[in-house]
Amino acid sequence: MLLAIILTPFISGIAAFLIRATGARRALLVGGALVHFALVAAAWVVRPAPAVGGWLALDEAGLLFLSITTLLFTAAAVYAISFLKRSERGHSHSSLIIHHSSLNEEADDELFTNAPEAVLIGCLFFFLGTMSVVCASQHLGLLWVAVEATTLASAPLIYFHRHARSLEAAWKYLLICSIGIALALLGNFLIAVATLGTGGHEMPLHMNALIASAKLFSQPWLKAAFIFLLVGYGTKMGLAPLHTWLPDAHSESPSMVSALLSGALLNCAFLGILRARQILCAAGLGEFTNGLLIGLGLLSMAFAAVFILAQADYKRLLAYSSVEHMGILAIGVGVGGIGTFGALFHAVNHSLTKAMLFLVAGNILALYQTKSVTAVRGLSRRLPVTAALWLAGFFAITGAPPFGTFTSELTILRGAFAQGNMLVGIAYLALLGLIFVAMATVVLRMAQGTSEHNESAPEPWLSIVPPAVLGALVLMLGVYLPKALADVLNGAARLIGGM
Amino acid sequence: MSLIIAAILVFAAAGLAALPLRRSPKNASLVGACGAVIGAVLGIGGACGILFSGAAEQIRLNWAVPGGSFYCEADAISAFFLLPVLGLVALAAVYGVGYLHGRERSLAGHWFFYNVLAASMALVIIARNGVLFISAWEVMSVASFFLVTIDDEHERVRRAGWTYLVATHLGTAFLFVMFVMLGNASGSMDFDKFSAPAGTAGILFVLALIGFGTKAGLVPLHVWLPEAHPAAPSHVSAVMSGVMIKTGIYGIVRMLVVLGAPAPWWGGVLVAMGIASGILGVMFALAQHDLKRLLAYHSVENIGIITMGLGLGVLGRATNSPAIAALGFAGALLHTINHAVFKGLLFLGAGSVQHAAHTLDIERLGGLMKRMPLTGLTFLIAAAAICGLPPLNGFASEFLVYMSSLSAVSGSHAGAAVGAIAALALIGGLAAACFTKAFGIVFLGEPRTESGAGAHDPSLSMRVPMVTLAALCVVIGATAPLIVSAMAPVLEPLCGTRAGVDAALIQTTISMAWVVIGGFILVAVAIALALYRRRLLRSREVGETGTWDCGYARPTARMQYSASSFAQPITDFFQSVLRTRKHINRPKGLFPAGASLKTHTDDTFTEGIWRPIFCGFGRMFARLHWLQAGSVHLYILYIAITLIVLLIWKLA
Amino acid sequence: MPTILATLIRFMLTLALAPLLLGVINRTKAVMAGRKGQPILQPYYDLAKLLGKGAVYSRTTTWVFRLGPVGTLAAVFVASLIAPWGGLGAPVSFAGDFILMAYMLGLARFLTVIAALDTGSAFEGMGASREVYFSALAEPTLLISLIALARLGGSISLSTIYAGLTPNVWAAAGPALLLIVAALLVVVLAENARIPVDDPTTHLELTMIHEVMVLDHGGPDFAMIGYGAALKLWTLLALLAGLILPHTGRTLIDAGAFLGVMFALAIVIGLIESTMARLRLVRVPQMLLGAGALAVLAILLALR
Amino acid sequence: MTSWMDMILVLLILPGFVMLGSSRLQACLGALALQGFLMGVLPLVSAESPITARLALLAAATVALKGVTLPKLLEKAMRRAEVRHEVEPFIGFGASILVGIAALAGSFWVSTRLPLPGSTEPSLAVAIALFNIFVGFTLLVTRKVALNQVVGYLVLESGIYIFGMSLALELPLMVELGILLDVFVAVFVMGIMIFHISRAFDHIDTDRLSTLKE
Repeated sequence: MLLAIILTPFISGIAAFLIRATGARRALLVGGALVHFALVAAAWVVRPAPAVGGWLALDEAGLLFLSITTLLFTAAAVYAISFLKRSERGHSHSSLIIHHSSLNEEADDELFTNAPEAVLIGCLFFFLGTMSVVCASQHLGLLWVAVEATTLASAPLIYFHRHARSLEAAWKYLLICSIGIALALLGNFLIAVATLGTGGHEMPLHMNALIASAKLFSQPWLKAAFIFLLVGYGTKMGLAPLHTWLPDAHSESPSMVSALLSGALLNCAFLGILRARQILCAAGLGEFTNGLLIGLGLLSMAFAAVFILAQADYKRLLAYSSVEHMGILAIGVGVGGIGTFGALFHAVNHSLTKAMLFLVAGNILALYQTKSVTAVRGLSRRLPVTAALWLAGFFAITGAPPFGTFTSELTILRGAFAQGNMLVGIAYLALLGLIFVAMATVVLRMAQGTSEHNESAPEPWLSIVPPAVLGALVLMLGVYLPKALADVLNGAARLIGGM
Repeated sequence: MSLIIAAILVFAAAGLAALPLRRSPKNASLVGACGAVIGAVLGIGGACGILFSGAAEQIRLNWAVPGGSFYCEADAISAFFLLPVLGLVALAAVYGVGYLHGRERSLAGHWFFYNVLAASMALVIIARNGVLFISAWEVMSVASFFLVTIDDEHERVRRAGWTYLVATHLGTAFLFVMFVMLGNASGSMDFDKFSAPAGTAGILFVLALIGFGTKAGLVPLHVWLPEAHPAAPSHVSAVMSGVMIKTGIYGIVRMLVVLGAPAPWWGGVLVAMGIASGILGVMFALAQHDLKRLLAYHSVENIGIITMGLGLGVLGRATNSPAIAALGFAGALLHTINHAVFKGLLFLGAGSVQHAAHTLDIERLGGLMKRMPLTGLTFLIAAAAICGLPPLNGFASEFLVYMSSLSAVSGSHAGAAVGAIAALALIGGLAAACFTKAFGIVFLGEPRTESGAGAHDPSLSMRVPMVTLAALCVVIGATAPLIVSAMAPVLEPLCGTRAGVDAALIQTTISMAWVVIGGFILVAVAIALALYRRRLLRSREVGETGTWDCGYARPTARMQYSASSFAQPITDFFQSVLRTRKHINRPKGLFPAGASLKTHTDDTFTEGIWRPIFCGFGRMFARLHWLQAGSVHLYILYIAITLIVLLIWKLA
Repeated sequence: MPTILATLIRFMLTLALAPLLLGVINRTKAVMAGRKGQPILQPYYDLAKLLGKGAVYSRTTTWVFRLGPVGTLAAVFVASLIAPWGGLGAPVSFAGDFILMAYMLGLARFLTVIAALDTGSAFEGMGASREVYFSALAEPTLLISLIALARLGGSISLSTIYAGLTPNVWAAAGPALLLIVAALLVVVLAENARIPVDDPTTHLELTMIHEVMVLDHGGPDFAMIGYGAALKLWTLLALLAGLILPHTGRTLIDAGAFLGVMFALAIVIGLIESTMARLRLVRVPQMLLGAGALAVLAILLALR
Repeated sequence: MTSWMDMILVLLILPGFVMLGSSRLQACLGALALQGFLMGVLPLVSAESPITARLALLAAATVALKGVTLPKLLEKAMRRAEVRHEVEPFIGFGASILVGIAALAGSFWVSTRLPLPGSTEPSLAVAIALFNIFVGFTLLVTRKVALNQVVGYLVLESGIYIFGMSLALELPLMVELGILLDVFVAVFVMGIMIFHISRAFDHIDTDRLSTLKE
């Protein structure tokens, strides 16, 4: 069954390249997504048995992130249909678009030929597959291979719009992430070195084995290993100051890809760090990791605050907000206690909310043909539903009740205070406030007011339903945390040394 | 209790029901307003039940949210605060139907958020769990934000909304810390488990004061009020200024109960902030020409009076003299209700003026008394009441505060008491100045521009709430002794003793009874004199002529005293605080073509404290943008540096 | 029963004698100016004459204008109910009664001011503006002085306070009382539109404060205003008189003494008016603040 | 055995300096090939145990990939992009060599500071690995031509790989091959991108590739 979860995306990906008919390929996209979703949903009922000699197994953490991934992918797949239809239309009426966007510097946005649909859909599936492997892998080496593979699978997606900026974004993404991942590889080796003393030559980098005998490992090497893994996977996760690729990639890729990058990929990298922390906790070095995580976390929030304030590009805004939230996750894990639980819960909330926001941003982009904040006005008059979702998403992402983000952020704060990290808690809260102000300034300016023409434009339901569903889920998590999810969260938190 | 919960559910249901009615504003108004009224009636029923029975009711359900539990309790205090909140919500909703009538833009959102606001306010007042409380609190802020920004096509409104949202959100952050500290100390977010860990009570109090003070509008945290209230539609301003900011007062009161025996300096701080808010609020009010902005500043002033009362109460509690405590708290709580009544009425009146004259610029109005007599009458009553003039309700509550400070004068904290009395006296005088200006210039004399000329009293649905509130001003004033004597159960948890409270109340009730008697004498004598005058004049000729203008032949409306000139001596006197800017165009030459005087008074705190801070952040961050300079080399360098720094930090 | 009767009689006297104060003041001024001056009962004649006249109302005005005189007089009336005759109690006295008194006077002012604004006349607006300005500054002084008194007299009801102001209180807290006397004197002058704050007999509207507000009133209305002014003067002067009053236990003597002091004070005011010039308007607030300072000083002494 | 190994390790220093010192991309690619070849030999000589099929396969794969395929691939990209020389780097070639020497010294010093668990004497392999990592970073940060950055990335990656190899860490074969595959695909994609860049901007000067910024 686990194998099925892994293989479905790869097979459908290959199929996507073979299929000629556009309609069939699109059907395949949604179908494959649904199958994967169904399989993962089934995994909640009966936890799948480990596969490939225990290399692949779903523990709570893996299941959690896998579920987020597949959920977002399904939403993105449905959204992608409307996106593809739209971009077709975009080319047929490109003249009209020029006239529309002749005002702003981004006029050339839609005038590039996009990559062939097969590439998009195929790579989407490979992306999903590699991420599934990341979530399921119980072997550090395999984990590394999979994470690097996600980079390679997603690079073409970022370069979907074939124009200069997206090319630049893809290049930076590829280069920076590859370097980061390379460092993570060194981290893996260092862990292996740490095992040497224990006659562990024969010991593969298998989680269970590592955790079992972690106590014996040489601690300096473990520490070094963690630092390398943190920097390596942290680059991918988007912790400042390693986040540099993130705003470019997110702003230049198609919206549903941005949604997946921000909502799913970053989590997978986070999972890499969590695995490392698992080992160090087992070795009794949990304390050592906390300082690092908190430090990078706060730094990330500060960086995000700096660039969110007066941000001129709303997709970059969302990207920096992802940096902020990755920082929050790091802090949550760093402070430990219920903070860990809060962090994992926040990972769920953030992924849903951010994916929703990126999809909505896609709708805005489709109408206004520009990512420039100053050019988007009177959203609530032009696209009422989208505007409502946009504002709801804004309040959700800034942690206002009754959304799930509020409870998770509050839980992290409680964790910080409970563990005696008063100053961390206060700094965290201050940065949250700062970012709220900065984001409010930008987002409200877009939603309110009047633009030159105020008649409301059509909003295809395919482009509305996915974000709406995601938003509804966040709302639901804010007022009701299902038992099953709570159990998984608790289990995962226990795994990585929280509680 | 069940009734109150039912009320909240009705609000929620009505809000959701109004949401889909985007096409027809009329039905949306109907649904929304009906829901608000029905819910309010239910809730008031429940609250009254609790006040009469005196028994607190509670429900405690599990809530599948970390740290959360659905734990609500309606005790006397909650019930007491619910009354004005729900009452004004209902009346303002009725008013809103008429006020919003004829707008072509969808009202679905408006009525949705209006009912959400109502529900969340009620929930805030009965919530007894930290997470539940903050959730309700934030929902309240967000809902009111959307209500404020309904006319978001105006830049002014957008700025106001932003200011409000930012202020309230940052204020809430302090509440986060407070609740988290309490929760971690007691291991539960439920209020009844709360106990201030040793030595932190003071910190918690300060956090509560800042967090709730921002919502209540205490100087210098008041900056959002004068922006938000004028921007919102009038019935929303009425609700926000009348009752929503009172949830801040409620929060402080609730925390005083939770934190238990206070330290004397808390009282001192409260009194000091109260005095500052009261005096500065009324000063700034005097300098305004926008009617609603003026009223907003008066909310700051009245919150100041309430806070003074609370402070005296705390002082009394801290020095265990129940008389001071009981009177102080009684004054504060009663003034909460009174202010809800007359400030709500004033905002509704301002709304009617705007509706009729299409401007709120006092300088452009005038002579509305003849054109909209009912609005004028109700506004006059409210104005007299807010100035604390007997025999109306405003005097009753201020009298209580006076009495509290009078009994404190002979105590150990006489300084605070004397300060409070002096401040109250000064506030009273300035408030009188301000409202003679507001009422006199707007409603009396002749119209200064044609905008006021065509005005007329508003539709029935707008008149009914105004009349009701005006009647309440009189009735509460006349029945104040009864009300106060019935307040003992509300005051007991605050003062910590029942016997002392009863004793103090009995004492004061006698005085207040005398006040009422005085009021009746006043009315009787006035009527008698009026009748006497009529009898005298019946047989004689009563002439009609133009106003005597000291021999000037052709007085015109533009020669009337204007609001600015009326307030000018006082604003000049306080110039050092107000920093009023004047744009004078003096008459020149022998035959001056024209002359003009414009004055504008910004909020000294916005300009002096908050704007510099925010701009400072902006500049600082703008200077850091090179960090993301776009060069991939730089980015790779970051990775290397981070790696090395971390290695050195952790391993070397 | 007899006490109640006595109280009523005293109140009747209050109502009857109030205008006489004005007469005395005017007469004093006349004498000082070396004129024969109007008869001392002139105020009564004026009232009678005005009551006999018809009325002329401005077209601009509304019922607010008509409410003014009536309400003002009624409010002052209630205030005067609270004013004690030195040690002898007032008809109405309860804990905190002086607050009601102060606020009744405030109500009177409020009604006068809006009545003035109702005419829409620039001059009356000007007068109204000055009135609220100065009274806003005078109010705290009055109340602080009364608190100081309350503190010294050990009560918060005027009648009891003044009953408690025995010579030995003077002996004990003489300085404080002196300061209070000074402060109250200023308040009396300011509140009753006397020189040096205002000149009730000037003929230049630009310089007036109180008089200019009532320019448009005539006939019975003006009579009520005039009488109200007299009653207000009495009420405030009574607070002053009670301070500088020897207490013998005997009612009649005390009453007589009270009346004596009242008219003595009227003469004093007359002297002040004929010896001092009106202050420039900008100086008035400074004088009021000075009085406030005295009151604060008094209460500091009293709290000691 | 280990003497062989040490010799190869020492040889592995050379390519680094070549890349640092030469402006000609051709030379850099040659050095890259040499490095790949040496690395392929490394596992054969490092193992105490007789050469297993696994090691042989691994060595073969390494040589084939790092010694032959990748350099050829990059060469192709180079021709396509029509670049021969690194223009002016942020740090001149002479200076780069000095940096390299410093890096070498530094890495030896570091390697003395952290002896491998179990053994006491500093390991040469650690030093060489660190040196190559340094070189990789230097190339990445200072070189402007995209191709050169890819080379830098490969050197960095090889440094890490040397570390793994020389310590004879028994990663399962599948993982080893996975790593190689990843690197291969990565460089392949990068090559494609370089082609696209050269077409879109008619230069592959990544320093000028900075329109996306705040």
